[in-house]
Parts: sequence; structure tokens; C-alpha cells
Amino acid sequence: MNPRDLLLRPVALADLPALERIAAASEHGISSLPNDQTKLRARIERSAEAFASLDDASGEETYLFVLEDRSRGEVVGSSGIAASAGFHDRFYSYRNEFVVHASPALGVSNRLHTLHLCHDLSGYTLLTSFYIDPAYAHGPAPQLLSRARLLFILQFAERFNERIAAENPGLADQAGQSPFWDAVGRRFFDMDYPQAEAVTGGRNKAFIADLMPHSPIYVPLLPEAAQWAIGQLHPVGELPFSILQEEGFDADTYIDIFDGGPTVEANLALLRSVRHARALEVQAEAAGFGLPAWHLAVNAERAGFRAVLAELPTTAQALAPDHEAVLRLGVLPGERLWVSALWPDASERSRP
Amino acid sequence: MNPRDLLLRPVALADLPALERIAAASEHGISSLPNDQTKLRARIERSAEAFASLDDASGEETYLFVLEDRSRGEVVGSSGIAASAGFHDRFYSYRNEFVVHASPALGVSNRLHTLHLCHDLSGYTLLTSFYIDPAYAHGPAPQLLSRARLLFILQFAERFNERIAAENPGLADQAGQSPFWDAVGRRFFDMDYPQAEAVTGGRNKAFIADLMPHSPIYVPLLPEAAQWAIGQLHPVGELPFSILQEEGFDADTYIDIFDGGPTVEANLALLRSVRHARALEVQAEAAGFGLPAWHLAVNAERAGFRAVLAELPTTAQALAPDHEAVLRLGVLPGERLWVSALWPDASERSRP
Amino acid sequence: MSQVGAAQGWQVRGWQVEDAQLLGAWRNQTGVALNLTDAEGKWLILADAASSVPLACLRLVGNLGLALPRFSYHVGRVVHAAAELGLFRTQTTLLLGNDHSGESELADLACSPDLPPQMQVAALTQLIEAALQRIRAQPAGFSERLMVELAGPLDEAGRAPFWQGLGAHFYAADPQAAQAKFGDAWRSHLAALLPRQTLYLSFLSPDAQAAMGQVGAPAQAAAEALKACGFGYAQHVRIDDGGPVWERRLGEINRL
Amino acid sequence: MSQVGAAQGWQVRGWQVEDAQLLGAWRNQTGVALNLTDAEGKWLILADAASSVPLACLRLVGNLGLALPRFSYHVGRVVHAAAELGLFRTQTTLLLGNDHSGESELADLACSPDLPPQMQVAALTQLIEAALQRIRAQPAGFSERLMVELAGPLDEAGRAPFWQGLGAHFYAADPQAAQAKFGDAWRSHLAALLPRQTLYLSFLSPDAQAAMGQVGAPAQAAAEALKACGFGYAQHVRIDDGGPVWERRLGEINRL
Repeated sequence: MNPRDLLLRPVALADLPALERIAAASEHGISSLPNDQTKLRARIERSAEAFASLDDASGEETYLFVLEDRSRGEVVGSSGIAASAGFHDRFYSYRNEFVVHASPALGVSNRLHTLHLCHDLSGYTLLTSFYIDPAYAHGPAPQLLSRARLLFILQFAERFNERIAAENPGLADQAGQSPFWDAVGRRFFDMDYPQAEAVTGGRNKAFIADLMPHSPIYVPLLPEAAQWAIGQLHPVGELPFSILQEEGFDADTYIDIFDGGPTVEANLALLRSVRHARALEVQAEAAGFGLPAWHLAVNAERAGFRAVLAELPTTAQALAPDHEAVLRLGVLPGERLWVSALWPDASERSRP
Repeated sequence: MNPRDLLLRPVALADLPALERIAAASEHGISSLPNDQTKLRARIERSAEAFASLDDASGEETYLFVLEDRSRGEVVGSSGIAASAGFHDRFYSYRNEFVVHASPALGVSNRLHTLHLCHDLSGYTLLTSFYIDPAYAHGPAPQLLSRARLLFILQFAERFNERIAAENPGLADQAGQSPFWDAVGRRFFDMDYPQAEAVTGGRNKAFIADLMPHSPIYVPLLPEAAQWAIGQLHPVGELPFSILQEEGFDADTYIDIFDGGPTVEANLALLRSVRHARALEVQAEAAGFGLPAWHLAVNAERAGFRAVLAELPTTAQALAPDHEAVLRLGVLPGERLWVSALWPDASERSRP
Repeated sequence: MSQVGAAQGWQVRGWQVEDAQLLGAWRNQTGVALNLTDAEGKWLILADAASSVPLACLRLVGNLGLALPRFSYHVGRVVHAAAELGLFRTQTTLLLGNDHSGESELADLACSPDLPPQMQVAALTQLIEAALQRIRAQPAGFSERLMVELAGPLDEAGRAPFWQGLGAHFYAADPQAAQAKFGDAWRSHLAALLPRQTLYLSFLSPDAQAAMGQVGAPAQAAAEALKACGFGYAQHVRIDDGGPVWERRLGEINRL
Repeated sequence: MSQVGAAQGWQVRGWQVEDAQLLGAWRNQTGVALNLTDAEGKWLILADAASSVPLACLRLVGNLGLALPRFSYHVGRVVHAAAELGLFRTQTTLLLGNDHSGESELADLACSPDLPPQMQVAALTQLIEAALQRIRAQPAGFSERLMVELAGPLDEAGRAPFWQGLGAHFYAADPQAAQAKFGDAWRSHLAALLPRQTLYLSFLSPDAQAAMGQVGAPAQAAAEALKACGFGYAQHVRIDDGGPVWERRLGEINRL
């Protein structure tokens, strides 16, 4: 696979069959794409509206991207952004909290782990719907698929929150049974985890959270399997999780109230791709000095957003109109594009 | 005042009279220096032990620095570091938390502000004891006094926590009465705020916190003066607070459990002075190209720590042994010094 | 089914359709109009034995709060002690909950406003004793405890100091209007807006603290009658006006 | 000061120095040795009228927990309801507190182990009635409520299932050893280690849930006697073994 064949763009109605394949292939609870044609079509339409809307941010926008391998003309992955977690209502998480309880007389001091139901992440922008065709999982494709979203958010910051979060799947067996759910949610919500997910569907989790205890959960009182599941990642989530971790997302503070999976969060400005992002002019006199390195490169359009992988000099301040990446992104002279080094650490520059 | 006359160094026993002046001059509750000769002497001795100790970090170390104007041979300020907030015990704060309570039937949705007693900052490294002679408050002296500590922490990171916090004085009237204390602490601890401070003295606040409610405080139930005091800074704390804010400290999350003043915190690596810090070699062939700009510059010694303000080229990778800053810091050829731009934003480079 | 009061010529009987008109104008022991429409439980009417005109009433509910959650504050205590400082302070706490779920209830205790106060106490006492006898005769549908809510005090302006000190910070509109509009459901709507964690009474205004658990004017006659029948304060108060919840254990009835 | 039990030839009297030796071997209604050394309150001894040998005892405390905070769990309820899903679940909650601070207490209820069980109940009943009479005669030093703690159940291995399900997660050592070492203070030390916020009973093991509020073997005779004297479960349990706190309102005594 040639990295130059990869193109990330907004989803279009023509991608419906591809999305159906993705929804069917992505494992239970991992993708947030519904395995249902009607609902998928609605998701595509909502996304198209979000990309096209002129006024910024009612907060209910969800943006969906697809990754295309142009050498085969095929969609090989999806990723998304929800502008505002909870859609201006509450978005619940458990926050890990540690308190020390001590009795000098008994000579005991314990650091107690508690889970604190909170709305801290309400209104955060959420990264969602990550799925990559397994054949593409080992190259730079997942990097483009996940990280180009950050450059999109950076360019249209007025539509998003400055803090970004992403849910990650927690431990569950093949039948979808989750040890965390069994120990916590099930006591308040008399059904299996898959059932509970189905009942809530795309709904706001606030509805469920209202059924959960509003005092902290004392972790030592949970069965061991549930304790162990707190903040644990389902193996299928490792790839997108590791990309976010390398970006600098914090994975230690919040967990999902259903399956206990880690919910990561960060300040947009501090993320690696954003810190290394720079705007380049397209201009005829652009010089081509410096060592070339692989970059994420995106144009400055909203509805016509395009993101690709491109080799550029790390010191470039501008690109020539005939640079192949400029051509692939369709950026005209005088316009700008944004780039961010794929492996900003010097030692990694040799990677694809 | 010539910035080149300023030198920051560890406090010495000979500085006792100067510290006494500082402790007497610094207003009630602002400095953490006790206005008491015996206690001050003990503080100096503890600091000398901390700087000299070979093994790293029992966590009880407190480091005290003084700022000297060498043109007058006088101490004009102090600042300090406590290696570990709470000395491995609990360090209490209130965390601002917001929860939404809604009744669809009544058509009401309230965002409730609560204060949550927490130990989140236990073990953080604390910046303490900031005091600057008012005559020096308007130049770069406070920058050196406050920020050189960060470069000290950076160099001896194994002695400190990667997260840094600093308490800031909250609102109080001239008699030391605090509206926040009156509404909260006093209900549980039957005395005035100055009295309570005196009783706790240098002690761990955990002792007091055990007397405070362990359920959240609902801010709407507090008198208005106390609500207004939450997170408010006492005017005398503005200068050190603004320096920390510019460094990137977060001031919105934690407040002091006594007076409601903002307790700021940050990840060391993300602070401005640390992000822009770089190590320079001292070597004969160092070239002097590039625009000069003012920098914090510190040597790499622990007990012999020195920090000064110096003009260097922003692109310098090394300095010559006869560079005046190298001479002032006493760094020998082959050794290193650390520098960090005083005003890293290009537009500010012209400031002193 | 009906008992005749020896001294007064009173009779306890069940509900009759024609009672509705008269009872519609009465106010119960919490100060509000009787719930005649969708009320659970059994009505007991104390009537003039000769004319059968109602003089007092109550409604006996087997298990409360099973359809609509019933909220109250549990009134607890927490000691904050520090031996080194000689400090030992007992704080009163309030915790929102549904502690009475499933308990039996005396509701809508009310008298004809024409009855003089002492007669009201006598009438209600006879009615409550009749209710207790009914429970003793058929204990199956009742729980271990019989509770009753009493109105809290009002100030001269007709506002409850407890409400002013607590509820009003979380619901700005008029609680009496909301009570009139939503009936019993009003307080479960209110509960969604109130703090869910333990509150310290000392954070409330002195007036609110003083009012907590006190019996207000609309409940005076009922309180006297309930006391005479063995009811007492049960460490819970109403979430709007802070009026007390009283109760008696039904297990004891069989010992009488 | 002493009453003679008509039927049995029993006498209720105060403490005598020579009682200490005999009583030192008895165990009280919570299963532990009597607190003979620094015990607050007044001892009442039921003795053989002829020989004056003690057969049962109790200690009557005017106001408990004023020097050493007394901890218990308040047992509450919270309803979690979602009409759209047809969900209506009542959860039992536990909240650590000092709710009994300042209340009066019956402590160290104990019998001679030589007394057959039914005689134990009769002896304790007479003793409790004597205590109530004493309060009625001199109500000044007593509070509105009289409480008593009862032992919770133990399993075959002698461990309390409630402790295994709750306390043991926060204090790993042997609670009986700690009780022996620290006496009454043990449970206030323990309280410093226990969760301070509301717990949901459903998070505990099924055995612990079942044991909560149940009367254990060491308290059986006392429980029967207390029931006969009008005491009942007061929605609180002990923080170590989950045994129930029972109480009776003293206001009612004057109505007897």
C-alpha cells in the first residue's frame, strides 16, 4: 500500500454500503456505528448537514469521515467527531478518586479507590466511530484516520470544545457480558449489558445514569473481576487507544459508567498533532530545502475537507502549487494547508 | 536596577535578619514564612539540609531561595519549594464541581456548584514562600524569583513530583477575617481564621480537614459573601499568581479549604519555562550568532544552585566560557547550564 | 364496621359519595386540600352519629410510595472531634432519601373547621384509635410502621422558614403554587433538584434550623391526637417545609 | 430502691463490690465481656432475693457518646425509578454516622450462664422494666429515646458475615482481637477506616446482606425481653457485625 493513495474525507451517501460493511464488521460495543441501514443513512445525512451548516455549533453536530484507498477506490475505515458530549445535557462518567482513611490507633492507613459519578466531560468534543480495515491496521493509515480529526477541529475550533474526549471499549466476553456492568450497572438496571446498550441505543446516557447511585462506589467492595476491569481496555480497542495515548490523552482519570473502559481526555492545544501543526502557504516561489518527512496534511475546507499523508521538508514554510500533496488536496495558490509531522520525534522520522 | 545584578541562590544562615524583615513585611496569611526568629532559623536549617542531602526525596524537604541584589548586597525576595504536599500524608483541597439537577416536570434545570473535599493534590510539589521587595515588583526580578524554581525542579526531578501546585491567598479583611472561613470552617472549628491558622501553624492541614464535612458543600447554601470569595485572590497575591498563570497553571479546579483562595496546579512538563528550557554547553568555540534575548539561566548544581537573568542568542546551542552569564553562574568549560527564554513569545522579546 | 363514640355521639364510618362536597373545603394536617381524586387507601370518616355529617377524616394507606417515590430528609448526627483541641461538636445532618417506601401511612387527617380546637383533638384521637383497631383486626395489608407527615411552621408572611433556607435555593418559584398544580407529585419533582449528598443543618439560616422538625399550625390538633395515640418524631422531616414525620411501630399494637 | 420479683424470689438492686468477680465472666448482649472498669452509667443487678447472688445485670447510661463518638449505620432506602422502562427499584442504603449521640442506652445486658434460657428472658424482662421505672421516676438525666445494641449473627466459623462483606475490606486484622484490645473505643477507631458516603447494601455479598439487622445468638434472650418491653428495630445497625440497634421512645413511658 502506498501512503499517497490514502484520502480522508467527509462521508457521502454513496458510502452507505461501505459503512454497512464496517458496522457489521466492528465488534459489539466497539464502534458507535449502528448495524442498521436506516440508522446509518440517518447518520450520514446528519454528518452531511454538520459539514455543510454555515452557522457554528448548536452542539448536536456529528461529523463522520471515511478513509479511502484510491488505488482500489474502496473505503477502508471510518472515524467521527461529536461536537458536544451529552448534546448540552449531562454526559456521565466515573472519575477515579483516591482518598486516604487512617486510624493511628489501629496503625492502619488505607488509600481507598472510589468511583465518583460525575458530569465533568459534559460538553467536551468526542472522538467517535473509529474503525479500520484490519489489512490497513499496521501502516500509517490509522494515524491519518484518527489524527486528521484533530486538525479538522483545530481549523474549525469555534464549532468544538477546547477539551477533547474519547470513549474506549472496556472488558467484555464474547457474549458481550462485562464484569464491570455485572457488578455495578446490573444492580440498578435489571438487565444484561447488551440489553442495556440496546435500550439506550443512541440515547443520552443521562437517562441511565439517573438510575445509578449518586454516592461514590467503593472499589474494595466490588468483586475482583470488576475491580480488575476498571480502566481496562478491550483488546480490540488497542490500536485507536494507543494513537490517542501517543497524542498525549490522559487515560487515568475517567472510566465509562457501563463497562469501565477508559475514557481519555485532553486539552486540544496540548495534543501532539496540534502542537506540531503549522499552516503552509501555497506559493510559486516555495523552496524545497530540508530533509523530507511524512506529515499529515489537510486542506482548509469544511464541507470539502481532505486529509492525506505527504512527504514534506520539516522546515517548509510554503509549498509549490505543483507539489503532489497540494495537488491531491486540491489547494490553490494563495490558499493555505495545515500540516503536522507524522512522527515529530526526530528519532522516529524514518518511519513510513 | 540592572537585571544583571540579580542573583537567586539557596538561603544561608547569614540571611536570617533579611528573612526576619520579609516575614514581618509579608502580610498576614500571604507568606508561609513564620514571623518568629527561632522558627525562621529552623526553616533555614531545614532548607540547607534539603539542598545538601545526597539521597533523593524523603518528601519532607523544603527548599528556600533568596533573591539578592548584588549591587547593594541585599536580599530583596524569597521563594521556596516543598517537595511533597502533605509530606506523604493527606493534603486537602476543595475541588470545584458542577452537577446538573433537572426536573422536566417543573421545567427547571440547575447547574449546581459544589465543593468537594479531596486529597487530589497530596504528594504534589508545592511552590511556597514567594515574597518580593515592593521596589523590585515591577521589573523582571519576580520572574527570576518565581520561575527559576521550575528549572531547579526540572534538573532534580527525582526529588520532586511531576505535578506542581501553589496555594494563593484568598479574600480576607485587614483583621484577617475571611468570608469563606466564616461560612465554612468556622461552623466546624469554633474559632477565627487567624486563630485557626495559629493553631495549625506549620502543621498538616489534614488535622483540620478531619473536622470538616466529608460530603460536598452546596455553594448555593452559603452566604453571598462566601460564594463570591470562592476562588478569589487576595490583591496582595496578584503578582506571584499572574506569573504562575502565564506559566500555564490551572486556577479553576482547586481552592484552599480555609480561605477559598485558588490553588493552582499543573504538569511540570507543560509549564512555559520548562517547555522552553534547553541545556547549553560551555565551550570555547561557541558562536555568538542570533538575536539576543533575555533568559532565565541557571547552573546545574544543587547545593551551589545559582540563577540569573542573562542576554543570550535565542538559537544558542553553547556559550563561551567568558560569557558574562557563565561567569556569574560560575559554570566551567565542559559543564552545562540551563536556560529558558524570559518572554518566549517573539512579540514580547523586547521586554527587559 | 362503625363504632359510636360513647361520650360525644360520634360514629366512625367509611366513605360516602356525599362526603366529597364537604371534605373538598377542608385542609389536612400538612395544610393542603384533601386529595379526593386519585387517593390510595381507605377513608375513615368520623361523623355525627345522628346526622351522619362528617366532622373529621383520615385516609389509611397500606404501603406508601410504591408508585410515586416519597422523599424525606433523614435527620442524623455526625460528631466532629479533635481531642488535642478539646473539640467535640455534634452536627445535625440531612440526607435526602425514600426511607418510608413501603411503610403504612395516615394521610389526610382533617377536621371540620367548625369544630372547636379541643373537640378537634378528641375527634382525631378517636379516629386514629379506630384506624389502629382496624389494623389490629386485619394486619395483613400493613407494614411494621405507621407514619404520618405533619406541616412545618410558617412565618407571618405565610412562608416556611425551612423552605426559605433550603429548597428556595434550588427551586426559585412558589412551592405552594407547585403543590396546588402537581399535588403529591410535586415533592418528587422537587427532589430531583435538591442536593443528593448529606447536608449539614448548620449551613442553613438560623430560622431554617429552628423550624426543622417543628410542628406548624395546620398540624397542631393532629399532633396532639397522634401523641395521645403513641406516635412520636421519627428523625425524618418533609423536604419542603421541614415539618416532622411521626410514626408508631405497629408491632406494639398487639401489646395494647 | 430494690424491687422483689413476686414469682421468682428475685430482687433488683444496685452494684455491690463483690459482684465484680462473678460478672467478670459474663458476656453481654453484643457477645463481649462486660465493661466493668470505666463504664459510664448505673448498674442494675437482678439478684436472688435470698442469697443476693447476681443472676442478670444491665447498665443504664443517661447520654451515650458524649466522650467517645458512637458510630452506627443508618439503614435507609432510595428508590431508583424510570417510568419509561417500567423500572422501580428500592435500594437499601447504609450511612455511617453518630445518630445516637446523646441518647440514653441500655448496655451490658447479661445473664448468669447457669440460668436456663426461658429464665434468662424472664430475668432480663424484669430488669428492663425496672430500668424503665427508674427512668419514669427520674426522667431528668435521660433523653427522648432509649437505645440498645444487639449482636449480629455469626457463621459456623465464628465470623460475622456482615463483617466479612463490609468491614473486612477496610480493616484486614481480626475484629475480635481489636475489640478485646480497645474495648468500646475499637469501633470509633474502625469508623475512621470505613466509607463515609452512602453505601448501597446491594454491593455487599449476599451473606452480608442477609445478616444485616439480624439478631445473633448472644442477643437472643435480650431481644425477647426487649420486645416484651416495647423495644423495636430502629433502622440502625452496628458497624462491625451488622447487628441491629433497637430502641423505644421514653415519652411513651408516661402513657403506660
